[in-house]
Formats: sequence, C-alpha cells, structure tokens
Amino acid sequence: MFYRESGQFKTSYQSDQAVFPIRQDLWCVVAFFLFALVVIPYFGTEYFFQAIMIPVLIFSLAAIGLNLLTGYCGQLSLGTGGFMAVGAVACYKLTTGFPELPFIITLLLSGLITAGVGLLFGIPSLRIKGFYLAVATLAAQFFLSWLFNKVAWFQNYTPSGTITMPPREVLGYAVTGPNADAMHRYIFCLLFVIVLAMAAKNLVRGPIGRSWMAIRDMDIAAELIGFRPFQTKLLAFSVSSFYVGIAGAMALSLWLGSVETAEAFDINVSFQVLFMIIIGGLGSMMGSFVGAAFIILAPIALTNVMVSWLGMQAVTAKHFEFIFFGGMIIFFLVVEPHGIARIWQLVKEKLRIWPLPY
Amino acid sequence: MVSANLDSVDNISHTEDTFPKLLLKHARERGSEPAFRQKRLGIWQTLTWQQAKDTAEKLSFGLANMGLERGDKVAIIGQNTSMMYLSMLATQSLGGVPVPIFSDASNEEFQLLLAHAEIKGAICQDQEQIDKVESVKESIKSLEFLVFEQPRGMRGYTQNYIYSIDGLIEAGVSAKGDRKNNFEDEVMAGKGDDLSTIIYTPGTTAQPKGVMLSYRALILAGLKSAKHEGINAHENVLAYLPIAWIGDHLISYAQHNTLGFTINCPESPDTLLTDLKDISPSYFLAPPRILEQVHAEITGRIAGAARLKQSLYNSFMKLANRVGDRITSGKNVGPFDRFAYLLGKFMIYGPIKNTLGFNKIKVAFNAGDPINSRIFNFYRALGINLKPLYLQAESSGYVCLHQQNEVRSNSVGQAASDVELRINEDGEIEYRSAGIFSGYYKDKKATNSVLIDDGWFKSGDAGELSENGSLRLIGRADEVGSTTSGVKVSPQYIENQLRFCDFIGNAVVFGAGRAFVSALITIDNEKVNGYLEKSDENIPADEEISQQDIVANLLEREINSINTIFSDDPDNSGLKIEKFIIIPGQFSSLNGEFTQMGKLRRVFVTEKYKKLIDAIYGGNDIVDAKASKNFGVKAAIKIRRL
Amino acid sequence: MEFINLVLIGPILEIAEYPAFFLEVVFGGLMSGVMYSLVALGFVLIFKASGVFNFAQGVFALFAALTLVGLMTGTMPFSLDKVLPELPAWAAIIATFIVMVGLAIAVERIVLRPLVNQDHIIMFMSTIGLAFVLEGLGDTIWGSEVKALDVGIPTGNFMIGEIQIQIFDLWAAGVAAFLVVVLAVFFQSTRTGRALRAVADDHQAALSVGIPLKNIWIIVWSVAGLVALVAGIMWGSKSGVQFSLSLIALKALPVLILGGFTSVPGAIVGGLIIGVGEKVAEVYWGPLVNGAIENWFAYVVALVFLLFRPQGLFGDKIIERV
Amino acid sequence: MSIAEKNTSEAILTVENITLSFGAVRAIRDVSFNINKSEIRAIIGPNGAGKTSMLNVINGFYHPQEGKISFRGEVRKQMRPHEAAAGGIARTFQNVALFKGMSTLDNIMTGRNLKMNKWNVSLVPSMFYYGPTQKEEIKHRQHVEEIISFLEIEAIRKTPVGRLPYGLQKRVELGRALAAEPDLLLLDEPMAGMNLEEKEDMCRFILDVNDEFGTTIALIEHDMGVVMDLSDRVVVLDHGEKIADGSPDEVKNDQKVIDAYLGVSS
Repeated sequence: MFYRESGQFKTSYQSDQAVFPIRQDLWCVVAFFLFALVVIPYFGTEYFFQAIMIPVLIFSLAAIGLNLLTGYCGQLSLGTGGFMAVGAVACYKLTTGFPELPFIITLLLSGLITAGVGLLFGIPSLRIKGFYLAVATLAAQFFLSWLFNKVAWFQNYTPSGTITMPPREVLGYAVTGPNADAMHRYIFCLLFVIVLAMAAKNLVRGPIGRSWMAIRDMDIAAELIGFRPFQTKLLAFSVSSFYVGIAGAMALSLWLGSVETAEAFDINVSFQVLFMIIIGGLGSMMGSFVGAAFIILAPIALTNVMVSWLGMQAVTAKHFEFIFFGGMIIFFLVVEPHGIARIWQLVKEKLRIWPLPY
Repeated sequence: MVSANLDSVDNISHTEDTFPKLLLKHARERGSEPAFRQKRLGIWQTLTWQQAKDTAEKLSFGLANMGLERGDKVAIIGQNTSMMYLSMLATQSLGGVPVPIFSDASNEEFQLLLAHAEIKGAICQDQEQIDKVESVKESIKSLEFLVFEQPRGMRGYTQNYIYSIDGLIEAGVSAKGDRKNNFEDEVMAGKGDDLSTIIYTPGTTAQPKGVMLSYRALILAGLKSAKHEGINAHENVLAYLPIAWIGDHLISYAQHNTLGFTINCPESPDTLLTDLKDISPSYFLAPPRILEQVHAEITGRIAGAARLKQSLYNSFMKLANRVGDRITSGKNVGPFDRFAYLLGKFMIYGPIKNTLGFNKIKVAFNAGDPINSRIFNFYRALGINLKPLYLQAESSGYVCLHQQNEVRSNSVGQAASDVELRINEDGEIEYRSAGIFSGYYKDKKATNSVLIDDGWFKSGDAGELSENGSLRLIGRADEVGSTTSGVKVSPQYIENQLRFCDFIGNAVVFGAGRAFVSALITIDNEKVNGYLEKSDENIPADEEISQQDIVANLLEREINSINTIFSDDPDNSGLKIEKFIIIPGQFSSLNGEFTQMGKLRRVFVTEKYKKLIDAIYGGNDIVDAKASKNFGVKAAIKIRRL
Repeated sequence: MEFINLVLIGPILEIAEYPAFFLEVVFGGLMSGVMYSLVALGFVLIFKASGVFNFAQGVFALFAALTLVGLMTGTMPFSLDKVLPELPAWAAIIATFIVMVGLAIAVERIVLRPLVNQDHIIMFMSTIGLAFVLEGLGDTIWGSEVKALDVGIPTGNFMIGEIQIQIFDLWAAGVAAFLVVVLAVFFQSTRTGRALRAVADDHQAALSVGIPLKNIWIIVWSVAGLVALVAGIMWGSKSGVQFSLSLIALKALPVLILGGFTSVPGAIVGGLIIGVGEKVAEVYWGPLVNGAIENWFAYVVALVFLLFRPQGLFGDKIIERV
Repeated sequence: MSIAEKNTSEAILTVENITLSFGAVRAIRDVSFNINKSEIRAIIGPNGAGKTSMLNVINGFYHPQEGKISFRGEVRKQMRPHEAAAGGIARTFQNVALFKGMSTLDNIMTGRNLKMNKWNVSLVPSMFYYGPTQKEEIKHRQHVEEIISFLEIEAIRKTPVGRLPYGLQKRVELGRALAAEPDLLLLDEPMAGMNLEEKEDMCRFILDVNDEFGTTIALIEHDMGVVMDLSDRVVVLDHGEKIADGSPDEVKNDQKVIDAYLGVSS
C-alpha cells in the first residue's frame, strides 16, 4: 500500500543487485539507523544502554555469526557459547598481554583467533552431518568452558578465576573499563556491529553465500556442480566463529567488563543464540537483529509483568520464562520455521501488491 | 528546444523536416540523453541519441553497400526493438522507404504485401520472420537481401543473400571508402515532402492498401498533437504495439524522433506487464483490446481478494466513479469528496496504478476502435487521463483532440487546430489537415475515390457532430445503416456493448438493410466454465458447451439487459437485438475474423458464416444439420429468440 | 621424558600397583555406563521410529522423577504443600507412567503432527524447545529444590575380595538389563514392534503394516517415557532429584555417536564404553589437568571415533543417491 | 560447425568394462561404450537397468570397482565429483535437484562457480563486495542472463525456484548445467513428468544447445519418441548390462531390446 515502486527501473546490474533495490526500503533502513545513532543517545539512560541496547547489539552479532553457519550453510551448531568464550578470553589475553594494541585491532584479532578454533571444531563436518555434527559442536562447548575454567593461564592466574577487562579508549573516548560512559560504549557497539553486519550481508549475497546455500539446500547436487563441500563448510565454520568470537570479546569488554568465563558463556548461551536465529529467521540478516532483540527484551518484559505486576516470586517467574521460550520455539517452528523475518517478508509482499491478492 | 518551433509548426525548417535530420539534431543538441531503453539481459540497456545516430549511420553504410537507392522499399519485420526503429532511420537516411509489416501476419499476407510494396530488402528480427520471407521469396522479384537481428538458430542458413545485422554493418563500414556521400550529406538530401513510409492498413477488406505518408505530414501531426497535450522531450514511452500499426509508428517513431523523448522496448512479450510496471510510462497508447484485458485482470483479481479488501475497493471505486473523472479533468468538487478521494488515492487508486505501472501517466490514448464506456470510466476514475483518439493511418492520427475538461468515452473530441471537419450528406466524416496522406501506393483509383476536391478526405467513417463541435464516431460508413423497418443500426456500437457483457466472448451484429437486428456470438469460455462449475451443471465432455440451453439462457439475460439500455437511450429508439446464434469456438486473427489490431473483418465473417446468417433471416428455428456440421457441431445449431 | 612419565608411565604404574582399586573404578564406570545406556536407549527408540532426535530425553527423566516424588510425597501441584494422600511406590510409578503416556500424546499432538515431513533439523530444534517447556513446567508444578527419592531399592555394599560393590548399583544394572531384554523382545517379536522398526525405514511401510503413524509415534514416545522414568528413578534415588538430572542427556549424546543413532545394542555397548572410559580417565588422568574432564572426555572419544566410522559402532553404511 | 564435427567421430568419453556394485547388489556389469564429440547420445533401458548409476559413474559420484573411464583422452579411475565438474562435465538430475531456497538467477549463477576468478570471490574481497567481487559477479551475471534468454525464462528470473512448476524447474536446472559451459552434458530424464508442450520446448532447447554450442550430450530418457528424434546414437542397458548400441533405428528393431521392454511391460 505504501509502495510506489513502478518507474524504478534498473539500467545497470549494480543497481539491480543492490541490497535494497526498492527505494522505499532503503529510506526506511537509513532512517532507522539514524534514529539509533542520533535520537536514542539523547533519550537513552544508563540502564537502557547497559541492560537493553548494548546486549541486543552484541547478541545480534553473535546471532549473525550463528546464522551464517546454521541459517545459510545449514550446519547446526550448539557451541556458540564456547566460541564466545574463546573470543572473550582472547580479547582479555591480548589486552593484558599487549597493552599497546589498539582496541579495535584487539577485537578483530580475537575474532580471528576464534575463527581458528572454529575451523578446528569444524573438521568433523568432513565426515559427519546433521545431528552428529550438532553433537560435535556440543563437545566444543564443554571442552572450551572446561579449558578456560581449569587452566589458570587463561585467567592470568587470578585467584577468583574471573577475567576483567582493563580500560581502553577509542578516539579518545573510554569504551571499556569501569568508568567508560554507557552511551559511548553503545555508539561504538552500534557502529562496529553495523559495519560487520554489512560485511556479512556482502558475503551472503555474493558467490560465497551462494556456495553456502547450495550446500544447505542440496549438498550432493552442490558437489556435483563443482563446489567442494568440505572447504565450503570449513569456511562457514571459521567465518561464523569470527563473528561469534568478536561478539564474545565485545560482551566482555563493552558490556560485562568482568566475567567468570564458564558461567557467562555456558551452554544456555548457545541455546539462547540458537533461539534468536530461529525466532528471528534462519538465513536472514534482519532476522538476526530482530531475534536478538526479542530474546533479550522478552524476559525483561516478562519479569516486569510477572514480578512487578502479578507479584510472583522471581524464581517462579524464571520457570515461566523457560516455558515461554520453549513454547515460542515450538510455536515458531510449527507456524513459521523461517521466523519473524519471513513473516515480515510476507507482509511486505502483500503490501506491494495491495489491494490485489496476487 | 522543441517548443521553439512549435508555435510555427506549419513551416518546419528544412533542417528538421525529415526524421534522419531530426536524429542528427538530437544527437547534436542532446547527444547524452536516452533515445532508447531496451530491456535485454535483465536490465534496461540505454542507447543515447549520440549512440542511436552512430548505429543508424553504420547501418546506413551497410544498406548502401547492399545498393539501396533513393525510393527503394525495405520491409521492417519484428517486435519492438531499438534495432527495428533504427533500421527505419537508416533506410530513410539513404532516401529509402521503410515498410513496417505485421510480424505475425500469415505467409499469404507476407507474399501479398511484400510483392505489392516491391521491397528490395527485408530487415527481420529473428529466424521465424526470416523463414516466412524465405518461404515467399521466389514470388518477389524485387527482393535482393534479407537481414536478421537475432543470430539464434540462424547458424544453418548459408544463403549468400542473408546477412546478420553485424555482418551487414561490417561490410558497409569496410566498403565506406568507395561511396560519394557521407552520412550527413545523404541525410540532408532528404526533403520534407518525400515519402517517409508506407503503412499498410490491414484491410478490413481483403485487398491491402498502402498508405503513403510524407515526412511533413507525420512531423506536423506529431508536433501539433504534442503541443496540444503538452507532450515534450522528457516523456517515457513503452513501445509494445506492432510497429506496422499507425498508432505505434506515430508515437514510437514520428513523435519520438520529432520531440526526442525516450522509447522503452520490452524484454519479451511475456514480460510485458512487469516491463510496463518497471518503466511506468508518462505517455501511453493502447487499443481497446489491451485496456479491456487489463480491466478484466484487475476486477478478476479483486474478486479473489479478502472480503475487507473487496469492500474497501468497491466503496472507493464507487466514490471514484462519482467524482474521479471530474477531479481528473480539473472540475470543482466538494471539499469532503476531494478529501475522500485523496484517501482513496492513498489506499486504492495509487496502489492499483502502481501495480499496473500507470501512476506516472500524463496522457493515455485509446485508439483503433471506440471503447466501452464503463471500462473507459474505470480508468478516468482512477485518475488516469485516458482519452479516445480518432486514429486513421490516412490522417497520421491528427483529426480531433479533446479539451481537457470535457473528455467522454463516446466522443473523440473537437476538430484539432488547422483541421477542417464536416459530415457529408450520407453521414460520412470528411476532413482535411496537414496530416493527410499523399495517396495509396500504386492505387490511383482508390486514392481518387477518397481524396476528393482540394484535399478533402472521405474517411469512410460515419459520425455525428454535437452542437459544441465534438465528434461522435458511429462506425464504418458502409456498415451503419437502418433496418427495413427504419431503425438506425451501428453494428460496431452494439458489438461494443455485447463484448463487455459477462459470458460473451465476441459478437458480430447484422441488421443494416435487413428485417431486424441479430447477432452471432462466441462465449467467454473461462467465465462460462466457471459458472457451470459453480452451478454444478455437468455437461458431458463430448458435448459442445456453446450449444447448451443453460448457456443460451445466460446469454439471453445479458442481451436483454443490453436491449433495455437501448430502449432507455433516445439515440437508439426502437433498437433491439431479436435473434442470436451462439457459434462454437472463438474468433481470432489466425482464422481471419480479426486483423492483427483486433479489428473485425466484417466482409470475411459475413462470408464465412453466410449459412448461419441466412438461417436467422430465413425465419427457421434451427440451422440445418449439414451446415451445423461444418462448424463442428453434432446437433443442429439452435437460433435463439428474445 | 618427564612429560611421558607423567602422562603415561605414572598412571599405568598406579593401575598395576592397586589392581583392585582399578577394578572398582571400572565397576563404577560400568554402573554409570548402564545409566547412560538407559538414557541413550530412549534417544535411539524415538530416533528409530520417528526420525526425531529427542533432545528433551534427559528432561523427560527429570520430569518423570519429579512427578514420581511429587506423587509419593503427596505434593499438591503448583503449591509445594503436601496435602494429598501419599501414594506407595508401585502405585506412584504406575501413575507416573500414565502421566508420561499423556505427555507422549500431548507431544505428538502439539509438536510432531504439525511438523511431520519437516526437515529433521527443524524437528530436533523443536525438541530443544520441548526440553525448555518441560523443565519450566516440572519446576513450576513440583518446585525446584533438590528432593530425595526412595522407591525401596536396597542400598549398602559388600566386598568381593578387595573390591567394594554397591548393592544399589547391582540393582540398577539388573533393572537396566531387564528393561533392555523386554524392549528387545518387544521390538523383535511383537507386531507393533516390527511396525515400529518399519517406520524407521519409511513411513509408507508403516502404514502398510496397518498402524497409523500417529499411534506409532505415541507408542514410541510412551516407551521412551518409560525408559526415562526408569532412568529417573535410578539416577534420582542415587543422587537426588534435581535439575542436574536433565544433564545426563548431554552425557548420553556421545554414547549415541559411538553406538550409532539407530542401534539398540550400540546404545548399550556405547554407554558402557563411555562410562568406564571417562571414569578411568577421570581417576587416573584427571588430576594431571586438575580434574572434571568427564564433561568433555566422552565427547572427544566419540569425535575421534567418528572420524574413522561416521555411522557409529553398529550403524549401517550410508549409500548416497541422486 | 557441429555438423562437421559429428562426421569426424572422435570419442570425447569412453567407458570400458565398467562394473559397479553396492555390497551384494551388482548395479552395472562390465559395460563399455563411447560418446563422440558433439553428438547426442541416448542411454535407455527399463527401470533399474543402471542408467542413472552409469551417469553417476561418469561424473565421479560413484566409483566403479572395475573398468576405466577416459575423458578427453585422459584415463581416470577415481575422481571426485567436483573434479569431474572442473573437467567440463555438467549434469541435471532425475528428480530436480535445484537449490530450493534461491531464485532462478542465483541457481544458475551457482553453475558459474568454477568459472569465477578464485581471488576476486575469495573471503576478503567478498566482505567488501564493491570492487573485484562485484566486477566478477556482473561479468558472470551477463553470461547467466544470456542463458536465461536462451531458455526463455526471463519472466521467472527472480522467482524462488521452489514456487516454479515442475516443467520450468527442469528448465532452470538445464540452465544451471549450461552455465558451466560443459564439454559433456549429462541429462537424467530431462522430460520426466512433463506435458507434451513442455517436452517439445525441452527437445528444442536440447537440440539448440547441441547445435549452438556444439555441446556433447548424453541423456537418459524413457519417452522412445523423444529418443528417436533427438539422439544420434543409442546405448541400451538392461539389468546393468549393455544389450544394444547403435543408431536409433538399429536399436528400435533389435530383438533383445524389444524383449527387454516387453519383459518390463508384462
């Protein structure tokens, strides 16, 4: 109904292959971004940034990572938490080990290190598929959190076993450490995540994305037309881990500041991120953001409703939260396996041809 | 720069009085502006005026190399591609005469036309047309060379007189040296009064007539109507109609070259609708056929929509039908209605126009045949400035134009500036104007019979002038008449009414000089079958649906409603369809009932269905079995009375 | 050299030195292995018959145990006060089994039927959701604090030579073995059982056997429920009924990889291997890396194994077609 | 050119004494035949004759226990499918094996993967996209568009293949195979489940491919009429063994063949 796309003809492949070929869509996205960049910082409170915006952004990045692997390449992973832990620890060791290293470089390096680890745990995909692989990734989860828990070197031998992010600056603004302003951390997260998200989008709309989807949709046919399944999957594993790792690093440095790795990135985190992409939408960038927002915001909303209004005990509320999430997953898988993103897409289709039915 | 010479359109300067000259002018003055857009390989590939000129130039070298002389005829056969239009320019730049031919014409027609036009060469779009020309080549002595644009499937063709466009150009460019004139000189040698093209009117009679049009006629006609409608160099036009039709030639060629706006050529026939939506033209020409189809499409889809949507659509369309036309033609409307219409524009009209690609239309013409008023109003109501255009090849389409604030479906407007218009004593329209053709090719007799004293042209159409001077078309002069009981009958008008009824596919009406009015009718299979399924009437597969009484009853209801319309209308006092026959199958241009532009070939039909017609007026109730057999019906065809 | 000594020689010597202790460790391993086998069995049953990899199997066990305790202590659902009559163990067990059957039916209705013909991965993820639901449900209904469970399995221990043996463990092993036999019989020689095996191959076949798919699924999930119940009882009475019980599912996964998703004997053998393997590793090599390696050791064993035999111990070779 | 080359009967692919078995099951028994450059070679036979297995052997998906295959002169025994693809063998599948999640365009683009410049489409450039990757994409998009207009599927360019009718899906699959510019094109029942009109189109395309690009084609087909019209030579398999080989007419009148088919029908 709002679309007036007729007359937007394409005179070049560049414009035809643009991410948002329809002008109206482009405007919406840009507007949304500017809102997040300009308006929110004005009205956001410390709590709002710390409890909502920053975690949403960081988990969006993790979700994008997992989506690349599971949504686009069709390889289910339950090890996301473990890989976030790798990223976090890597970031910690790098910052403490090389104080001179610029923060952004540190983040990227943490990502690369995680990518390496991911590559390692991707190797079983050479021989095994589906559930077998999912289980293999669980191994990663358990092994890694055990490793970081037991081997004191990863915590610089701190008795508490927690790792704490020292202060770092970007362009003169403190973004990590106890006295980093929440708003600055938020803006940094926003820009960093957006850039990485664009890179991811570029990947999936290009040849690499097609190779992943080919493997996902029909691996045998893919191999018969010349894709190398093993390389393709491994690439997916490492790129995915790269994103997840950076998310972990950001979670430590820009959000929590100080964590007990095994706790902060346990298997439930893996499930959480998995839920994000299921509810948000498998194989959709936008879905990764929506899903993250949903999974982060829903419990906050729920607790508010049940504890503050209905006066339940927090623990009971926690149980309901479990039921709620489980229910949501089943609901979405039954009703729309492709999640909110697909629902939005359908609505959009309807709007484009409104009032005609087809 | 175009408007500059609009005020003095009668004496166009000798530097702008042929299309090739205009091409040079555009290339010179606005070389980087788009001349053509062609959807090819998935995108709209643009050809600027400069590039257009260069291509035409090279092409002309090629043609010259084929030994094309001034006055030689070249057939142009194919879909709307920039190359086809450029071929015309190239031909004209050498003083040759392009003769566009309907690409889906039958081999006989090809033989007839190509021979009649004495073409020297044929430029075809693809293998299919090459084959057609090949099949009749023997009988055409003058034909020396064939050129094809699409190499697909041409690999096997080894004949030395068949060239690919590229091959043609190559040969021409390399042979460039040994030619006396360069491109510009050749072009400048052309005159405004030279023969520009020959448009064959797909004779509603058997014998084709080649309408000879001069550059001056076409250019003037184009400029004057453009001036009136405010058409300028920035229009966007979709070229999708047969290039051999005067309508397309006028807009996609004459006006295109005169005004210098952009022509967009669709990717393939079956992507037409999406391409239309892509481009969203600002200036649009369509025969009724197309407008009817689109309207049917929309209403059909809406019928399948959710209830909410339907009711929204219906209520807003009701409003639109009340005030839409007034708003479109800039008359004053109450503030509330105006607001409601705005709302509707956002909710319904806008979106629908968007999906059709009609939301940028400045002016749209319905040409060829009169259009049914209800369909016409549908478009006006949506806010599309649709106007009926009185379009005859012989007039270059320049006879009548509408005043912005009074557009009606049953009128083609008032005499355009510098056009004299009159109705002669037998009710036939006569006019003279700058756009008049210079005669029928190789047919003095026919020419003299229509081009009478000092430039008046007998149009062959019957019409009426209303008191404010606006012209109402009634039909072909030789078709309209009155029954023996003196009732005036315009078959075309009645057929238009019938064709719009549900369940009726097509209709031919008889009555002039006969006892009463009757009709041959074909059913709209889709609608009828749909109805039969709903009413779970099961008709055995081997039975001919069109002959079932239940179907007949359906049609009877429809036709009665038409009859009541007539009886309410003072113009049609006493008019009533009294009998009809449902004939199996459909009319089509392949079987010869239609011309390629969807005009009825009345003479042909009357011949083909003579037995049936005689039966009707013979007063019996059924057609004798033997005759029926010929039309593939087992039982005798029934004659239905009303 | 020093390292070799530490990693290889040391532990071996230790084993050689106290063989009895080693046997005891192995025995303990076998016992927990039995438990793993039990849970793994649940997985295999469901996977064979409905192609669904039921991630919620562990939570099934927890849920069963919770329900059992609740019934035996006469707890009122949703409120933790004990007002209902306390049921005797046998009655409670039967009642719980009925509950599990009800659960199976519900699952078939709400989850499986809508998802039939869906991609296996989708089904798998739906069971993750199911796990969450049941976990929350169990806790809300019966409360989440640790509960003791005693269905009257004798405890205590006796010595054979120098090896100390838990009577409870023997019982556990016995019950497990019994259950396995019963299932084997059920699958091999009852009509329904054969039908179930048929479904594993293809759903059409199942229909031709004459049992509608939905019934088959209900049956299978009920059986899986029964297995879960037994596992729940054993594990619960051993170490209390609590959330961690659901984690034995994660333990069972490597067992599956080892034994193959579709093989009942595989599940059992695999279970025992893993059980023993991780105990031994923990006791003799754990200390070197300050402990708690049993969380992942099993997985690593399974993975290494996979690389050489993707279809598992008893799984059959996969022929890919186009 | 194609005409000329057909006359010079130079084999592009030769299979010699191929035997393939799964465990106890013998899928192919000691089969030998060759495919000449630029010819259309039909492989026919009753169900379960081992036709598809034969294609799978040819493009390296199955590895025969015995026998050898020489493709364009070079002999090979074991070869991974993607190596075969790289070597210039493309194929379509008996039951359409398109990538359901992608559009027609993307599906055909995947066929170009081997033709793309490895560096331009490697990870880092792809992340930036604009620059080398985009150039590469556009270059190949053009080629793909030519295939699209060749197969006359402009109208469904952006439609997800999942939504397409079966006949069109088959056409898209052919497009995907063509995108690889193969020397040898294997078609596994290209007309299965098509209506008459679709079959005629497909026949036209197959002939055009063979004629325009001089592509060698090996096809499995049940519709005898089609086989007779299309193919230059026919090899007949039955229960994994070759029972006839020759021109369509020879094969049609071969007693063994008739029996084999009667055996199936009865």
